[in-house]
Amino acid sequence: MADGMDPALDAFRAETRAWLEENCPPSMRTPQTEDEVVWGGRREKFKNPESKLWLERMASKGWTAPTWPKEYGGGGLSKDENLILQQELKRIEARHALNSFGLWMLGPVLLEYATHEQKLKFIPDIVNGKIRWCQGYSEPGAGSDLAGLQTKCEDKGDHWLINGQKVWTSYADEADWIFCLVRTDTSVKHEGISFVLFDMESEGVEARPIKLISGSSPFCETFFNDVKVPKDQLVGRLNGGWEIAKRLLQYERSNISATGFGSARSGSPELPEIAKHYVGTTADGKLADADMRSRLADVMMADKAFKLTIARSAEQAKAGEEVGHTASIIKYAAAKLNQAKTEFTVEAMGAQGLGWEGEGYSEHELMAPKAMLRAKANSIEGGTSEINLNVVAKRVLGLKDHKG
Amino acid sequence: MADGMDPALDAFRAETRAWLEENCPPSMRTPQTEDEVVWGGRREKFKNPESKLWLERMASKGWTAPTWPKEYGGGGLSKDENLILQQELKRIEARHALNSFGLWMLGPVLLEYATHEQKLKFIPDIVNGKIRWCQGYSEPGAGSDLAGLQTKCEDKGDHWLINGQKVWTSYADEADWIFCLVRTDTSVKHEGISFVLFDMESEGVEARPIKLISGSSPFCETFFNDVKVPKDQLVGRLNGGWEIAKRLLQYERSNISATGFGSARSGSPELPEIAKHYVGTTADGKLADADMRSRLADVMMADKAFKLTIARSAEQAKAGEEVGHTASIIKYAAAKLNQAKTEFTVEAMGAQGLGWEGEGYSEHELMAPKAMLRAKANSIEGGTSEINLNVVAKRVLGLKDHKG
Amino acid sequence: MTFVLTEEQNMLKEAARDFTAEQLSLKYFREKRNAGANGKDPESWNSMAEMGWAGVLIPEEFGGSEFGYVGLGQVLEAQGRTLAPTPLLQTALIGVSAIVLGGSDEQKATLLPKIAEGKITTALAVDETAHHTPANTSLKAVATGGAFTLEGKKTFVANGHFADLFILVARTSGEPGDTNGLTLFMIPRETDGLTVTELNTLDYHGAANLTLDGVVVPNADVLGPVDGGWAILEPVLDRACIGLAAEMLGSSEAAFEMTHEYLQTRKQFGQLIGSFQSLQHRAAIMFSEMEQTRSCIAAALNALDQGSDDISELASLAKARASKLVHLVSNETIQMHGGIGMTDEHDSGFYIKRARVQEALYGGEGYHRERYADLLGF
Amino acid sequence: MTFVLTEEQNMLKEAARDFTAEQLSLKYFREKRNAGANGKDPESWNSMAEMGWAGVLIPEEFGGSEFGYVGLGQVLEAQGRTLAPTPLLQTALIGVSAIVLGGSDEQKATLLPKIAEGKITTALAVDETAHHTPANTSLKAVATGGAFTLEGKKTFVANGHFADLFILVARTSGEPGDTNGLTLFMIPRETDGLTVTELNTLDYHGAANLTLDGVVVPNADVLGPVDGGWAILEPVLDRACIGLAAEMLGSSEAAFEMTHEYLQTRKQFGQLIGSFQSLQHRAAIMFSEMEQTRSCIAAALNALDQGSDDISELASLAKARASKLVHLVSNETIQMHGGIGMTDEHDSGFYIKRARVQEALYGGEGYHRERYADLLGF
Repeated sequence: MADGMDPALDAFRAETRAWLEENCPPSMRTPQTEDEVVWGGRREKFKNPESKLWLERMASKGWTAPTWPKEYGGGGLSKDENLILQQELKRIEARHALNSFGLWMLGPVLLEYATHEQKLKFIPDIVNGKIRWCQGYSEPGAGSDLAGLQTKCEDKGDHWLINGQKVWTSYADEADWIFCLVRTDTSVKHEGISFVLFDMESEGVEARPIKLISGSSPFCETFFNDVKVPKDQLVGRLNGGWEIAKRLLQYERSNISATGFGSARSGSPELPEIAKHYVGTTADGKLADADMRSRLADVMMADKAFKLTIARSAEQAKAGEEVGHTASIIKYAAAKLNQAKTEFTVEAMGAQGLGWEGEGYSEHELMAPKAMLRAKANSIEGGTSEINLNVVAKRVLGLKDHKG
Repeated sequence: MADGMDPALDAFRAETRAWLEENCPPSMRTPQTEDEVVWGGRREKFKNPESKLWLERMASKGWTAPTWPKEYGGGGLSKDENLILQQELKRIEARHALNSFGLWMLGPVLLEYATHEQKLKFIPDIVNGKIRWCQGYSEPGAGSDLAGLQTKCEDKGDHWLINGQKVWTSYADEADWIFCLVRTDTSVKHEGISFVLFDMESEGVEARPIKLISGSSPFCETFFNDVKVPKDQLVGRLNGGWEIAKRLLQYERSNISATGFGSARSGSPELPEIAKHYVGTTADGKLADADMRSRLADVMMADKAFKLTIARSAEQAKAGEEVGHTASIIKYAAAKLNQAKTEFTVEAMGAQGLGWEGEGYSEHELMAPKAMLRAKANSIEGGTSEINLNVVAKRVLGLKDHKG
Repeated sequence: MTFVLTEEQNMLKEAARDFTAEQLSLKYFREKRNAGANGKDPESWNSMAEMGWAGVLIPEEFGGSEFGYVGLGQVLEAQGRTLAPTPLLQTALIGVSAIVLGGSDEQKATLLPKIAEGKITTALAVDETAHHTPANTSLKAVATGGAFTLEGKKTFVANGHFADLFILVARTSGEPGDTNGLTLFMIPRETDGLTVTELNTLDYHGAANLTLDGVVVPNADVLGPVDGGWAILEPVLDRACIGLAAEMLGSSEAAFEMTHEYLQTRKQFGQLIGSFQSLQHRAAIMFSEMEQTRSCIAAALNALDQGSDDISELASLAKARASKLVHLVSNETIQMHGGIGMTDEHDSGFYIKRARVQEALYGGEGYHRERYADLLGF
Repeated sequence: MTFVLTEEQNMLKEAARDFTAEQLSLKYFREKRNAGANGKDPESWNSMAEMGWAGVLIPEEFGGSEFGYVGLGQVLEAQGRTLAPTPLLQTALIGVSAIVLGGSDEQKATLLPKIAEGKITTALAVDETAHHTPANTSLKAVATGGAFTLEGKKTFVANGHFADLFILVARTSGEPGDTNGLTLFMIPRETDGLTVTELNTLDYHGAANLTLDGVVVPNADVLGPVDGGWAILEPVLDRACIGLAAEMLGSSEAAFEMTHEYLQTRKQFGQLIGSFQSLQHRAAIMFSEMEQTRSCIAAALNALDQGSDDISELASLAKARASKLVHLVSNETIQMHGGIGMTDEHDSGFYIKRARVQEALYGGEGYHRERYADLLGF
């Protein structure tokens, strides 16, 4: 939407720009640091006080969720207006006022499936960051086979009673509420699942952080022992949770697909620089190890091809073209690429890439093997690469299962 | 078996050596040339008359099939005697007197499954090379799924009536007789297959050579149109052919496994020499193309690893160790290796590896792309690599099929 | 827009696909092969020129449509689908690029209209050994007052067995390995001292070796500056790589589609072979490679139309990835078809044979991997 | 016999497997890890020395069993199965080889009996940069009459954080890159001017960086000829590669077995995951790689006992293939275990962490691929 095409939009841009100039605090226009990311919720500490101010101001306009209805605290903006808002935010390099699973995942499905009362109760506190949400999906016995979940939810007349265990619950130890898939009918598989919301401070809830091979993690094991949940906290139809779950997974995957794994880690030196530093160069500036040079070129080409594919998919989507085919391979390719890049980094660093902690290694060096190890999960989390390839084969290529 | 351990064997060695000295014609001690290979049969022309002499002399002692019973024309040798015979043949670098599917495949199963009369009728002519056999297994609709074969064999009282089609019948256009899997019961799969023998000159048999992507080939399509076969030419039990077929496939695969693909093609220059010739070298003698050098080293290492594995398997077998595990992967690995080697040869030759015929290319150069193309069949013929991996997964690793 | 075709580009794409499917089908290719055509098919080229495709890159003032590289890429991709041997890449892309980039006004005015009409086809003669290393040119051209005299050989000149005009790289100074000292010459087929040896290639497209024995080229037929030919040759080779990559994408697509079809019809063990998970995964991986390669080629074609400064990187990326793709797909095509794919009567063989030539021409995956590293400075 | 173990070798193999399974189990490794042992475990080494494993390569006259490399390879493979951090490779193989190959009669008589008894452990200090390139040694040793004075650094010395005696490569003449001019020195841990920095490595085995600041080594502690150390170092490194490869084979085996077990017990979608064809094929491919790598390592160990002339080729082959194998298997182990394999409480992580160290030590797949090409002369 070019400027000058629509006077109303031009006015909106001018107002927005003026409002941001006045309301976006100076430190919120500097690059985001890891420890100042705002996730909201009851325990949010706002390490930088201007983060709190910025969230309050943005939330007051509903601009943490610009296109959601005003009725539920959203910004009520049209698509075109939101585009302008995002452009203006980018123009001043403003930080995200709020990061939240509520904004990215829960909110959209509540808008689609929840009752008016549920929306009024939950959505405003997502928009203003008062409540931080976590997602209770995977279980120890149900990984790729998500619908195999066993966490039991019984109807006790005036409440639901929940017993069971979730795993890979990101930030369960820091979140206030959980949106959770539970089994309300054990006689069928997909049609026996419901979608419920409850407070993590409820009696019987316990979250234990999971230590990964790469070190500490945001993931938890979460245990439910006779947790009582009010009846009006089931969203959508009883036993209709699987449809909501699938919709929600789409939001999760499109979040991953939009960026690729690990591309957010800015500030780390580029692979060729790392390789040159640790391996050295020949007189004419080439990487001293010819074998490694070929493999580095391979990784760099894969990286470029992936980035071009992301760009192509985005551009085609914008132009209204069908992009399902391209999008279907992006998570698979992203995982493979990030694994290749992090493996190459470790290899290029040689002995300096083999440290775990303590003396003898720089901070960058200690990060490299942890990043490599963490990247192994890229082909597992959010749908394994095997599931991803199954999906491509079946949905995109139309290949059938065995019959009989 | 070291010399001097057993006087009887020492005597056998002395006799054998003397007999060979006297009876192996001079030209039969020179390297075998492609066009002088003896396959036997009614149409064998013996391009070199000494080949005929050599075959007759060896057959007269039964030494084309040294361990088969004398009763059926074999040599009647013990394992130890045969070992000595093979050592003595190798010592003078004697050519094989006879190459034959009858010797390698049919004979062993006849010895196991045929009646005494059938043995008397068929085995001596295998030993003396009078009859050349071909194998009628694959069908157009039944490739990997060999047991899906449809060639019909009906009981017409005093004869069998055969209708159907085989494919990939090696040398069907040159063979005298065929051993053939046919369907004698259409109501069951594996249990409805029988094993029959018949003359390729029977009325209703037609063999058409198949042209491959690499050029002409020994393979044929073979058609059976109301072919009448005497009742006594069914081997083993009616509907019991599948057991014989599997046994026969073992003989076929162990033949492939013993050598690997393409290793018989001697006299062609080694890969590093080819690469150096077409790509050139640096001042210090390294292949000028560093990327290709790494890949060549990979191929050479794979080649060495494969050869060591063949040697290990052979040595362990000799020592009476269980080698099924190692043997199971050999055909898969052989196909992959031969494909890698022939692909590398074509790539290393550059533009000179892209000719098909005519001016501008040497004979070696014209062979390279044909060898590469021919090698693509290595992972299809004699059991595809997919089937091979299934077998390793199921029989060696004990992994189960889906249940239900 | 980098990745979305304009309406006109889409129309050209449709037209090219229809044309190649109907008039340059695989069936037609097989008939020509059986008749020993060795890639020579002037009638089809006349039809293509009538469609205007010889002049897609030619400025309007010289009789072309000046429609651009993205447009030409669509036609190349379409002809790649059916493996059609035409002079499109050599003439409409390589020859025209060389003349547009290096030609004098007079050379343009003389040659481009004829090319647009399909009256002249060209062939680039660059390699002298079995491997593509353009800076290693050693064929000598000596100035002899008003003309140059050329001595030496060229190998595997694509289209060289029928082209009317050779665009030939020779060394006017310096040593093999130097990028300085190269000069481009335009040499008509019927020139004294020029011997053209027709090659019968693996892919049935044909090619030629050239021998130059005292060939005299008047100064008027030098293309671009003497000794400064690299400045034309390198961008021409980038264009060649990108155009060839587009063709290779088409070949990969068509081979994949044929295989995909077979997976959905062939049964073994009572099941469609496409229902076996290991084949499903391999098909999905091929698809993933194809989608990513498509992005590289689209970006490279677009960069040519935009005159971007990363054309060389994108050219090597496109050619390397296309080589990898067509290698993978041509192998899997045969393996997934099983025995039938090994027979000459099936089309699998055509794809793998053409693939190996496409891979080698103007440098394979390895060559462009090394060049990519050079360009990125490591 | 190259590939078939003798009865005695088989007994040693069984004993080693029993010992490591019982006394050096993964559970024990985890406990030590949790206690911050960083690979230091003198008690276990005492037990191993009591079993006679410190002296497998030591001549009988010096208190060893002289049982040979094939035998030692069985013990290394066994300890690789449970990732046990012991000084076996550094001391019983590398240290003993260096002393046997380069030591004077007096040095042998002094050191070998102590090593056989488990009283001394050694560590080879060779690398100075992040990558293994032994000829690039630049650490300087200057002769000062009756002794040498050493200045410089060594990196990632395996076992260096607890070894009693360092066998250290220094440059006595020539330039980095020359194989001439290197000399081996034996330096006790408690030597003035030697600083040992303990490293906490990825694999929880630990290692050390060394700094030498005016370290004085008497001539009596030079191992082998001055300036001619390469003739000892190269065969020692070949032995190191082969022994490490045997250990890596053990690690790959055990990780594969753990994964194989999981494939046969874990269910998803109501099916054992080992019944999915794509996982079956990948498991079969791993098995194929493992079988072939096993052949390479067996041949290399045997070549050492035979004193064959192709030890260097086989050493690079064994180390390259073992690196490739352990990389593949450690990755597939995690992928096939899914989420549980990513958790610290599962053993998958131990295998991948150790694998990356095993791969890099004494040169990875790439280094040995290049060396193999050098040795084969292309």
